[in-house]
Amino acid sequence: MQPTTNKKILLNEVESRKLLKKYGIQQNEYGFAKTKSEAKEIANNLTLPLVMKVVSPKIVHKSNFGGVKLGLNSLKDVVEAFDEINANANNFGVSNIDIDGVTVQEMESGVQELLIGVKKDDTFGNVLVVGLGGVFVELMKDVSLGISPLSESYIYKMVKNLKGFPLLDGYRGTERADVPAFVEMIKRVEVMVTEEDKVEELDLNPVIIKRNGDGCLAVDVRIITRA
Amino acid sequence: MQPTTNKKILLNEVESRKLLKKYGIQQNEYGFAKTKSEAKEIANNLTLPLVMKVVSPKIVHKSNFGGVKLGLNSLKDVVEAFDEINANANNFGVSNIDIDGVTVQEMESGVQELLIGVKKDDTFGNVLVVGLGGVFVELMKDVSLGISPLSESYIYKMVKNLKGFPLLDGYRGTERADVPAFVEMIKRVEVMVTEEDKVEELDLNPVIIKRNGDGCLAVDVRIITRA
Amino acid sequence: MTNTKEALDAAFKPKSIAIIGASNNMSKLGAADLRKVNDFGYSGNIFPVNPNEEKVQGYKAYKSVLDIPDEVDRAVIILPTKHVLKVVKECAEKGVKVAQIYSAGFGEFGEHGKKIEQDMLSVAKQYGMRIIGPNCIGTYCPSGGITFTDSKNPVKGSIAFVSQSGGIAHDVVSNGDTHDIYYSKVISVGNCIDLDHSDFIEYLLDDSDTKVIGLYVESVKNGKRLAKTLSKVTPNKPVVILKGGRTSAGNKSVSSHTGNLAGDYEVWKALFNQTNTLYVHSMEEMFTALKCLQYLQVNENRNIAMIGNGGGASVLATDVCEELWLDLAQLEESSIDELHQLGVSESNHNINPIDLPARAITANEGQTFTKIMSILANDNNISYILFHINLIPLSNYMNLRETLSNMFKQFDLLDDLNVNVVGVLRTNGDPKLIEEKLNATKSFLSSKGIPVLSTIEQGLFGISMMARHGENEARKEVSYAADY
Amino acid sequence: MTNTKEALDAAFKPKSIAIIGASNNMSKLGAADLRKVNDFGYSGNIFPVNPNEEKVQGYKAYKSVLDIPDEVDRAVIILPTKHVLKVVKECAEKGVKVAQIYSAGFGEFGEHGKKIEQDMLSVAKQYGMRIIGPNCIGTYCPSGGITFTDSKNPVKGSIAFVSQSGGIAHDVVSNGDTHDIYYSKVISVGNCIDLDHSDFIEYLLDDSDTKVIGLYVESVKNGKRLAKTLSKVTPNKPVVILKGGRTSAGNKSVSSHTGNLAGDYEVWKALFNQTNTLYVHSMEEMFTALKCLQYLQVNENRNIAMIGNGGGASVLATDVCEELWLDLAQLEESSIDELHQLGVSESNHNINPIDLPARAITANEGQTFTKIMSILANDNNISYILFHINLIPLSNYMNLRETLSNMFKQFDLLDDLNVNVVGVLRTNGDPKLIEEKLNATKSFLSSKGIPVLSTIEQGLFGISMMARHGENEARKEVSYAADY
Repeated sequence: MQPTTNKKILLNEVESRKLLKKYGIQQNEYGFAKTKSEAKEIANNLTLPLVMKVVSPKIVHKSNFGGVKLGLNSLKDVVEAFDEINANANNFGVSNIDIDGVTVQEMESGVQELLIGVKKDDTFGNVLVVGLGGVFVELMKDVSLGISPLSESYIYKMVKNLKGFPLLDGYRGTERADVPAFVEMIKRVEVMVTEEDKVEELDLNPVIIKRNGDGCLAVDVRIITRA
Repeated sequence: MQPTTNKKILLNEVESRKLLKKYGIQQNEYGFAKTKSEAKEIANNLTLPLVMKVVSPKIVHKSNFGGVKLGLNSLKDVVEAFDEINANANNFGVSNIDIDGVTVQEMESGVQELLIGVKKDDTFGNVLVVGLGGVFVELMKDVSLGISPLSESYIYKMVKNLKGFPLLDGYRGTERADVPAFVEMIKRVEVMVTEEDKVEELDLNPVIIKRNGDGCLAVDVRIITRA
Repeated sequence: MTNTKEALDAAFKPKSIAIIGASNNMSKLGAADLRKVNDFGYSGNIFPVNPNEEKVQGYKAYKSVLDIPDEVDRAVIILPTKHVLKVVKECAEKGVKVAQIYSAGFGEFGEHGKKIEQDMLSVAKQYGMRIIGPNCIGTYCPSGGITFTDSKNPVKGSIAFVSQSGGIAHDVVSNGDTHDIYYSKVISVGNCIDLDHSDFIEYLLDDSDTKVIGLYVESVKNGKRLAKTLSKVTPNKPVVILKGGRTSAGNKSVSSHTGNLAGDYEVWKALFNQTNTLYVHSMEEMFTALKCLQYLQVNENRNIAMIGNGGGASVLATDVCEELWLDLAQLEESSIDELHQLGVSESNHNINPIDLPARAITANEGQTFTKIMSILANDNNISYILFHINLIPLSNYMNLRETLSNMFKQFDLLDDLNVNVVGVLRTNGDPKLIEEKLNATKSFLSSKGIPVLSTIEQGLFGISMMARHGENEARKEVSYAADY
Repeated sequence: MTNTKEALDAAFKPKSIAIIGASNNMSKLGAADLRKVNDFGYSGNIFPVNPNEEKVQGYKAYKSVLDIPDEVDRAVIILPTKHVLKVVKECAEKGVKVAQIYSAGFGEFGEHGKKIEQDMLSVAKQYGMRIIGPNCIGTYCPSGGITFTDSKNPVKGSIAFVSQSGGIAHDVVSNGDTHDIYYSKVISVGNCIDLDHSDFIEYLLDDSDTKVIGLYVESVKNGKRLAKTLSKVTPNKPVVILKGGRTSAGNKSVSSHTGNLAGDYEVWKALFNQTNTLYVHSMEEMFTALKCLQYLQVNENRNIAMIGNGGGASVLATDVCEELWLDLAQLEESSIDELHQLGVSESNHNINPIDLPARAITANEGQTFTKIMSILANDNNISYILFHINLIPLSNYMNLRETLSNMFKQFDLLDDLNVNVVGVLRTNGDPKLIEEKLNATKSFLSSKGIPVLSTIEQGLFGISMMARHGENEARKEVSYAADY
C-alpha cells in the first residue's frame, strides 16, 4: 500500500503562505525580499514591530541558527537583521547562493498562541491536531485529534475538550478569544488538505488568536508534501 | 480527634510576610502604608515598577474588586493607585475604617512563576505542594505532593517530577532557573510550618524564580491559622 | 457480482458447503473442519473435495469443486498455499458465492504472496465470487450450523464478534459458554483481500439476530471506510473495539509537532471518540462489555445503586464508581422510607450503597433481598443497580445451589425492570463455587436479562460501558456548536 | 506493660487462649470461634469462659477469666457490647498479654462508644495488657494454629496481610488456597484503639516467616507514624497497600489552591511514593502483586521476554508491556543463534515475544519449550520471563494433566534460575480446566518459585510490581540532589 517513492519535500515559507492564502486561511502581513533594499521596501509598507525569517532550502530549523529575528522596531533594525541572518547562515555553512531571501512579517500578539496540525495517517488519511501552542503542546501534550471529515460541531468539541480551553474562554477575567475564528480556520485547513492531496504534514504553529471578533492569524507555517 | 473549635484565621499580608521573614523565606521588597504620604515615602525607597495591594480584614479576594494595582511606574501612579484602591473598596461596601492600609511592593519578574503550598492534613500533618504557578496548577493540575518531613533529595525529586520542569531547566534555549533556591525555599517553608504549629494552610503563589544564581522570591502569600 | 449481503448470508447460513482439502486422515486440518461442522449439526449439503478419496468421513468426495452436481454456496479452502490460486479459480467458475481461504502464507509473507492475492482477487471479481481471508479460520454461526471450533454448544445469542486473530476468534467462542455469553456470528477475517472489517460490520448492522458488535482489530486497509461504517452503526448498535498493536508501530522519525503528537493509537482513539465507538484494553474487558451491553436498556444517566455483602467491598465499590464517573444515586424519599421500614437502613446510614450481611441476603428464601431490589428498581432516580453477593460465607453454612435457586426465583417478582441490573457473584476461584455461580446464572439470571460478572470492578466497568453508550445515544442529535 | 512484640507473639502463637463468650449453641459466634481454632489444630490450652456452662464443646468452662488456674496469653472477647468493658478489666487483672475484642458497637457508633474505648484502654494500660480491636475478627497464623475462618488449609506461607475490614481479611484467607497464595499471618485490625497498623507492620518487619506485607487500609489515626514505619520496612520487605475510601471524603470547601490540589487520596499517593510503598486499586491486583512479590529476586531492570501460544495474545501482551513501562528485552546474539538453531525463530522474526503454537509447546514432552526457557533464563539481558499457555487448544487434543505434568517436570532442568519467571495458564473459566491449572501450579510450579496467574495482563501487572520494587531497592542510596 506504500507508494514506491517516499520522497518528501518541505515547502518554503513563501510557497506555504501562498497555499494558505488560496484557501482563505488568515495570516499575518508579510513580504518576500531577495535583497536588503527589497526588505526595507516591504518593511516600509508594514506595521511595526516586524519579524524577519530566512528562506533557504538548506535551512530546515530556522530559529536554531539565528535565521529568525524578532521585534524589529525600525528600518535600521531591519537592515541589521538582514545582515545578521546572512552572516549567521554563512557561519553555519550555508552560502549566499543557497539563500533565497527573507520574509519580513508583522509581529502579532493576541490572547493565546495555538497550534493547528495535520498528519496524513497511512490508515485514516488526514488527521487534524489542535491545541494551545508552546508548552501546552510540547510538555503537557494537551491536544485534540480528529479524523477528516469533521463537522463544525465536532471541531468545537475538539477545541472545548482541551484542558487549556479556559484560556480561550475568559479564564480569570482575561479577554475571551475568537474561538469561532479558530474553528473557521480549522475548517479551512481541512478543506485545504483535502484538496491538496500531496500535503503529508502541516503545522500552523503558532496561530495567534485575538479577542473575540478580532479573528486569528497563522504566523508560522510548515508544510511537507509528497514529491 | 477534631479540636472542638474549628475557627480559622486568615493572616493579613503584613503579618504573613513577617512570618516569612522570620524563617528566611525570600520575598520581594515592600512596605506597609496607612496613608497616602506613607505610601509615597515607601515608594521612594523602592525600585520601580511597583505594586500596591489593599490590607483589610474584610477583603479576602483582593484582586476581585480592584484591591490590587500593578505596574506603578511613578510616584504619581502610586498616589492615584492609593485613591483608586480606597474608592474601589468603598464601592464594594468596605468603609475606610475597615481598611488597615496598603502594601507597596516591588514588582518582580523572572524565568517562571511557581507555587509552594502547605495543607495540614488530618491524618498526615503538613503536606507540601509544589508546582509551576497559574495555569499549570489551575488547569493542568501539574503539582507534586510531599508529606513532611522531606529530605532535600526528595524535594529535588518532587520538583523534577513536574511535567513543567523543563521550563525551569533551560527549555528551548531559555534561561535556566535557580532551582536550588527554589528547593531551599521549600525547605524553609517546611521548617516554618513545623515550628508554627498553628498554620493550617499556606499559599506562596506566585513565587518568582529568577535565573540560576539569582534566587527566587515570594511575591504573594496567604496563611490561614487555627485561632 | 455476489453482493456483500448474499456472500455473508452464504458464509453464515449456507445451503451447501464444499470443503476443499477435506480428508479421512483425522490429524489433518481439512479433516477437522468437516468433523466440526458435522458435529455442530450443520443440516445443509456437505461436499468434500479430495482427488484421492471416494468418500470422506462418510460423504461422497469429489475430485474438484467443478465436479459437484449441485450449487455450492460456500467453499472452504484448506490446502497447501501453492494450490490455492488454482482452486480459487475453479470455485469462481463453479459459481460459488463465497470462498473462505483457510490457508496462510500470502500477503503476510511478502511481495510474492501479495501478487497471488491480487490474482485470486482478479479471478474472483471476474466471476462475481467473494473471498473471506486468506489466513483465517472462518465463520461461526449457531443458527446456520457453521463453526470453526470443537465447542459443542450451539446456543444462539445476540453478540457478533469480528476478529483479526484466529486465536482470539477461537477464544471468544470457547469462552462463551463458561461466561454465559452467546453469539449470533463470529468471524475470523484474515488478510481481508476482498471482504473486510467494514463489510462485516455493515452486514451486522442489518442482521436482526445481532444486538451488539465486538471487534478485535490490528490494522485496516481502508480507515476512512471504517470510520464511515462505525458512524453508521453505532447510533443503532453498540460497537466495542479492542485494538491490538497500540504501541508497536514504533516511533518513526517525524519532523513536525503534529507527527509527534498524533501517534497511531491516538488516531484510533480519535476514531473511537468521533464515531461513538466503545473501546477496551483487554479481552477480559471485552467480554464484560459485550455481556452487559446485550441487555442494555438505553439510559442517558449514570446513577447507580449498589447492594451486597462485604463492608470493605462496598467501600472499594464506591471508589471505583467515582473513578469510572458513575454517580451514586440519591434515592427518592419514598424509597428511603421503605428501606427504613424494612429495617435495612437507619437515619442516614446504609442507603446507597446498601451493605447487607450474607444472612440477611438469604433470609426468608431471599424475599427481603428481592423486596429491596424491587424498591430500587422502582426508584426513578436510579438507572443502574449492581448487586454483589460473596458466595463464600453463603457456602459455609448452607446448601448454595438451593439457596441461590430460592433467591433468584424471587426475581420473577421484578417484572418489567425499568432499570439495568448487573449481578456480581463473587467466589474465591474454587472450581465448585464457580460451577454454582454458572448454574445460577444460566438457570435464573440470564433469562431475566441480568449479566453476571465475577468481581465488583468488572460489574462497574460493564455499567460504565452501558452508561457511555447510553450517553452517546442521548447525545445523537446535539450540535456542539449550538452550546458554545 | 506487655511490649508490642510480646503481645503480637501472643496473638499469633499463644501458649494458651481464653475464649470469652464460647458457647455450646453452635449458631453463636463464640461457639464458631472455638470450633474454628479447634478444627485448625491449635495445640495450646483452650479455656472457654461461659458462666452458664460446665463444659463447652468438650472443654472445661470457667465462670470468669479470673477463675482460670493457668496463665492466659491471649483472650478473645465475643460478648454483647455492654459486657465488654467489665471483661476487659478482668482480663487485665488476670495478666492476659493481649485481648482481641471481636465485639463491635464502640467508637464507630459515636461519642458514647469512644468513651468506653478510652476506658478500656485506660484499664489495659494500668495492668500492661494490650488490645487488638474492638470490632475485628482477629488473627490467622497457620504456624500458631490460630484462625478466624472455616478454611481448613493450614499451609504456611510467607505473605502477611493486615486488613481494616473483617470481610476482606476473610476473603484473603479463603482465596489463598485457590490462588496458591499462602500466609504467615493475617490480621483484622478493627478500631485500633491500642495496637494499630503501624504496630503490626513493624512487627512483621522482624518476623522471619514474612517476606511480603499486604495492607488494606481505610484510615489511620497516626499518619506520621505510618509514614515512618513504611520508610523503615520497604527497604527490607515489599509492602503493597490497597486504600479503601479513595474518593469518599467529599470535597470540603477549601479556601486555597493547595487545599484543592491536595485531595485525600493524592496525599496517600504522596505517602506511597515517598516511602517506596507499592499500591494497587483492587483486591485482584493485590493478590497478583503479593503472589509475584513472594518469589522476587531483586532486579533493577525492566527487561522482559515473553513466550507462549496465541498470536493475538502476543500482540496484546506487547501493548500491555509498553503501557506498564516494561521493556521487551533485546536478546543476546548467542541466544538468538540458539533460537534459530532450534527452528523457533527465523532471521529477525519471532525472537521476543516468541509465539509458539500449542503443539510446539507440548512437543517432546515439553523438552523444546524447556530448552527455550533455559536459553532465555541464561540471557543476561533478560530480567523477567513471562510464559503464557492457553490451555484450551491443549485440552482439545490431549490429556491435559499428563501433558502439563510432563512439561513442568522438565522445569527441573532450569536449576538456579537467575531471572524472575512468571507463568500464565489461560483457561476459558471452565471449572475443570481451572482445576487442572491449580493442580499443575501446586504440583510443579510453586515449588520452583514460579507464580501462576490467569491472564497475561495479570502476569505483566505482577512483573511491573516486582520491577517497581526492584527499582526502589536499587535506588535506595541515590540522592536526587546529587544528579541535579
